[in-house]
Amino acid sequence: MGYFKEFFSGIYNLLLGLKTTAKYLPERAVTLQYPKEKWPMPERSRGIVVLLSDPDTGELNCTACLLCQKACPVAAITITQAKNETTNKRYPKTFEVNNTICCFCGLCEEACNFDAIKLTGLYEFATFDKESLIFQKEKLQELGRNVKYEKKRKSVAKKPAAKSETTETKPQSAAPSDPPKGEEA
Amino acid sequence: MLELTGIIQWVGGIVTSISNSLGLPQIIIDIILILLIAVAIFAFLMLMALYLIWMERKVSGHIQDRLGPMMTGWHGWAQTIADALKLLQKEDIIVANADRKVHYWAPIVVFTACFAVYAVIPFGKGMLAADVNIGILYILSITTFTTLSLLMAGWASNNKYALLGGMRSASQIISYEVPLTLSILGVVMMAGTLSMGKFVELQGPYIWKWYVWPQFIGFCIYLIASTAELNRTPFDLPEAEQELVAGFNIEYSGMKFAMFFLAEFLNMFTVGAVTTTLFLGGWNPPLPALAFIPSWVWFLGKSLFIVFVIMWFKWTYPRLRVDHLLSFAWKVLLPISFINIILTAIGITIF
Amino acid sequence: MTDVTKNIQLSEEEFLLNMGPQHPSTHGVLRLVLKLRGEFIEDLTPHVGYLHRSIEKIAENRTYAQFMPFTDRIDYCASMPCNLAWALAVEKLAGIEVPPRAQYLRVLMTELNRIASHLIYLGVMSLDLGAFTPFLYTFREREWILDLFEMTCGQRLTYNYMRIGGVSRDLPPEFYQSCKNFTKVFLKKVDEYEALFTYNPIFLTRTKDIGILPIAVGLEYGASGPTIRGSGHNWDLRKVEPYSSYEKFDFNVPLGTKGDVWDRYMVRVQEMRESCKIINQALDGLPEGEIKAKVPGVFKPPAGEVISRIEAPRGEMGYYLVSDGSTKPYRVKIRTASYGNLQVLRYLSRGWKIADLVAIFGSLDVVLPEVDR
Amino acid sequence: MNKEQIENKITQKFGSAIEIQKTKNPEPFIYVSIEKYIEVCEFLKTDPDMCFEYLFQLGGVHYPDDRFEIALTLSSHKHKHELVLKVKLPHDNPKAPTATTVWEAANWYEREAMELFGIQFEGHPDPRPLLLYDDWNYGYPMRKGWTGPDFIPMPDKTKGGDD
Repeated sequence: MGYFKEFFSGIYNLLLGLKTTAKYLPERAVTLQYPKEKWPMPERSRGIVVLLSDPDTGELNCTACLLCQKACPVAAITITQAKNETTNKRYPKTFEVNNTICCFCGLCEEACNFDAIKLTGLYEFATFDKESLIFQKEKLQELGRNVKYEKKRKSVAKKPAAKSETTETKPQSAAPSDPPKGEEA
Repeated sequence: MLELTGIIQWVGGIVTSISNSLGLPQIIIDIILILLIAVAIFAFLMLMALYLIWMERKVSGHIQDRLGPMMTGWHGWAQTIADALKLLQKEDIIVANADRKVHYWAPIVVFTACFAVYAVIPFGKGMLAADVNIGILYILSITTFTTLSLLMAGWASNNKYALLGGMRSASQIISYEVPLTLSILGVVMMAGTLSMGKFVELQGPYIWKWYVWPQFIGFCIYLIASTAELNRTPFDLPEAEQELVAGFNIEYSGMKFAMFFLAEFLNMFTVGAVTTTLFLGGWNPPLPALAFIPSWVWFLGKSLFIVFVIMWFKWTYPRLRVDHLLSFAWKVLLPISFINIILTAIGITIF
Repeated sequence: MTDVTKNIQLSEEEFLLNMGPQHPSTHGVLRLVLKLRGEFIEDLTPHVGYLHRSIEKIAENRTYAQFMPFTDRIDYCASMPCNLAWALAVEKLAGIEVPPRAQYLRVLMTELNRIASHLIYLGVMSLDLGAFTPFLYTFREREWILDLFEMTCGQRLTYNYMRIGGVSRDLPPEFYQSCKNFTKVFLKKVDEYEALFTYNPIFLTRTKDIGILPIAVGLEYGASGPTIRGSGHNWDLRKVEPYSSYEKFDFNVPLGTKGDVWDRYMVRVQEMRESCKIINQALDGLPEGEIKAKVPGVFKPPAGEVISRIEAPRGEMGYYLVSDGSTKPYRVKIRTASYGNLQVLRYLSRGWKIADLVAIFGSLDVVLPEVDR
Repeated sequence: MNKEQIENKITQKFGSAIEIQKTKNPEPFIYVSIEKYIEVCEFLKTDPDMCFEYLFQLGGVHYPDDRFEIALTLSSHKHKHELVLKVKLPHDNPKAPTATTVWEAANWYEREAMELFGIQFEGHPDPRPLLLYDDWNYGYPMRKGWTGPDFIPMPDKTKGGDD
């Protein structure tokens, strides 16, 4: 009797499998036809690194404080500091991101107190030579020109380390000329 | 009106009249006609194989919630042609210490064998290349050549995976040949003939005269055993991608690999065609009222449905292990097919 | 007529088969040298190290926070537990109290990742057994989880989500609903996988009574996780020594009975259901508050040595961390689950066929970067 | 058994061979002299009160002044306690008896320590290299201060180039 029970349960389960696969046959595909269709990248998506500019003045937010450079675990960022003689403000003379070794961890973005550097959802940067993957300041600024970003809260003294990354951050009028606070020199 | 019989006779008539006017002897005319038929079938089969590969991709894609090839043409219809062109350009690699002659002949044997089967397949009304009176026996013996070629490929490749695959294929195909033949025996007993054309005639014109109803067990056994003969999942042990990488054809590249690949799909269509002829009424429509659809459409539709079912199996089931595979053949399929034969014999005697 | 067979010496000889490093069923780059007699495996030697990236050496040259992205790369199928174990080790060393919300978020993410990892197991196991379709079904559901991760931390594979003292970001507003939907739909999908597998006669013949692992042998070789739970050994670090507030969650530890391939499969399938339960509880009981404890910018933990152990999807994973009081760890020894589980393979596969070896190896769910590190 | 009980029991049994390392972390860290190493291991595994049947990990550590130690993390699934056992190795030629006779799991861990730290495990059944490639002859990479052909030290990025 056991033999027949096994036999028929086997047939039943085989048919169950066929039913499962047949169920999906007429269904719409879940895949995307990649070059034609593209997935909308989420807000927090960590793609290529860009430098953000102030939307009003069009200048870089970066003050060359080197925090991102220190935070980078693979040493992909290289900054040369310089000082503007007239306004007495520091700015990055060169800002180089080596995308061949960048691991897109986002630690630089977290380290930055000035909304200067951000990882964006851009990802299509395949090239045939490694040289063109080392982005200079101008390219990074160009890429970050239209990137929308939420201003981080500037009161670093109140919360020294916690990056209060709440989703509904009120847009604050934080001028980029604010003096750097809470920065370990 | 859409029947191709008229066209075939018309072409045949033209060839005959031209040859007669040239004063060629009868034997030459026959040879020309046979060659023409062979070329026509060959062209059809090549198209069929390309289409089947595309169909497999589409079926698997849709079963797996994706679309399959989409880039080349409408829903990627030209994908297989592109692949074939790529394979044609590839270098033909023969590994060192391989048995070069056997390595060379193996794909040719399998391809020739699967092509030769179509001499006796009735594609439609009046579309049978050679109505030999032992048609089904011919098919059974010709398809066995596959074993030989797989064994040749496995042996000649000088590769351990290929050798294991070849050995597996030999034991597997020889084992499954037995229930396969016995399952056909039921139909043969009912029909009292071995001719493929007769089978079709006997199953017309109503759906309830098809042999699939009295011979349902035989039909199931035939489908299972022929899936095993085809080396397709769940019986694809000679290839067994996860164990033997690609089994017997691991060392084949370029056009030789393509020949194995095409032969696999052609064999699949062969199984569909034979199943249609034996069990599903061949080119007969289910009811005489549906005869306005040409017979070859019915034939192709039924065959492709069987092919689809085999594909459906492939994309649903895991693979058997080699000892289970053989014990399944000898311990399950063989007794059931004997029972089927006995039941058929009793049935024939009573009715 | 003379007997021709008399003059032919029929002899058997073992033959060596080199399986891998590039082989479809070695899950990455593992090389197995098999000693075969026919199709039977007489002996087997695993060769690992093709993915050795010396993460332990890298750790000695990075600060504690900088090492977090590297822990993602230890086990790419389940990065969150690797992150978590590292965070736990450093927090234990420095005595940092993690806020309850962060603890819940960690549990939530780890359990989601456990499901994702088990889905890979299920898919790859089915692929090993020759069924292609379930692989894509499981990856379809895994994509959903990865979308949830991407929504939260921005990456699909290398999450880098945990921080020393908490997590990097809070949940986005749309996460709750999407995750709830996922758990609801996912339970139905698990039934579907089971319809394709659990009592499928072909699957049963391939997995039942194959590769039986006795508990004592498993412990001796250092097997852990579902591999040893499949044998019926009730040992789950989430229950035994709860970390990250696992003691507040209500879940069962599924156990097998015999320890064969099928039991290990069944344990994982049921673990996915249990993880769903935990995820629902974590979502509903998510406490308000901070997501990260206060950690100084230049982080210098005291000198000392700690062990952190967690229950990763593949078993026990942990770090042995030696600190000399500087900003960089002095020595990090990474203990991964696959390391122990792979060592059992030799014991399990002797006497079985090549096809069984594939099934057994698939059931151990070894991820090679975890072994090589 | 809690930390103190384990420590007391081992100290009673082996006396001078045992040295308790006082740390604030809950696990007992115990140093054992190299002569008694295997004996202690066997005791830990077989004693019904200890029952450390599970070797969690075994790893070498290179301390300053070229001092090598191996650290074993043991856990008992029966009594649900754990222990870190450490062995100080001889200075000039780090060498230890193999623990594979006690736990099979030690096999690969010891092979790894052998090739990465240069610690010799005497009597190891299979002392081939495990992780590094076959013709590796650049020394023992996990030792402090090791440099090899492919070793790129982390560049010092704490200062930016000033203009």
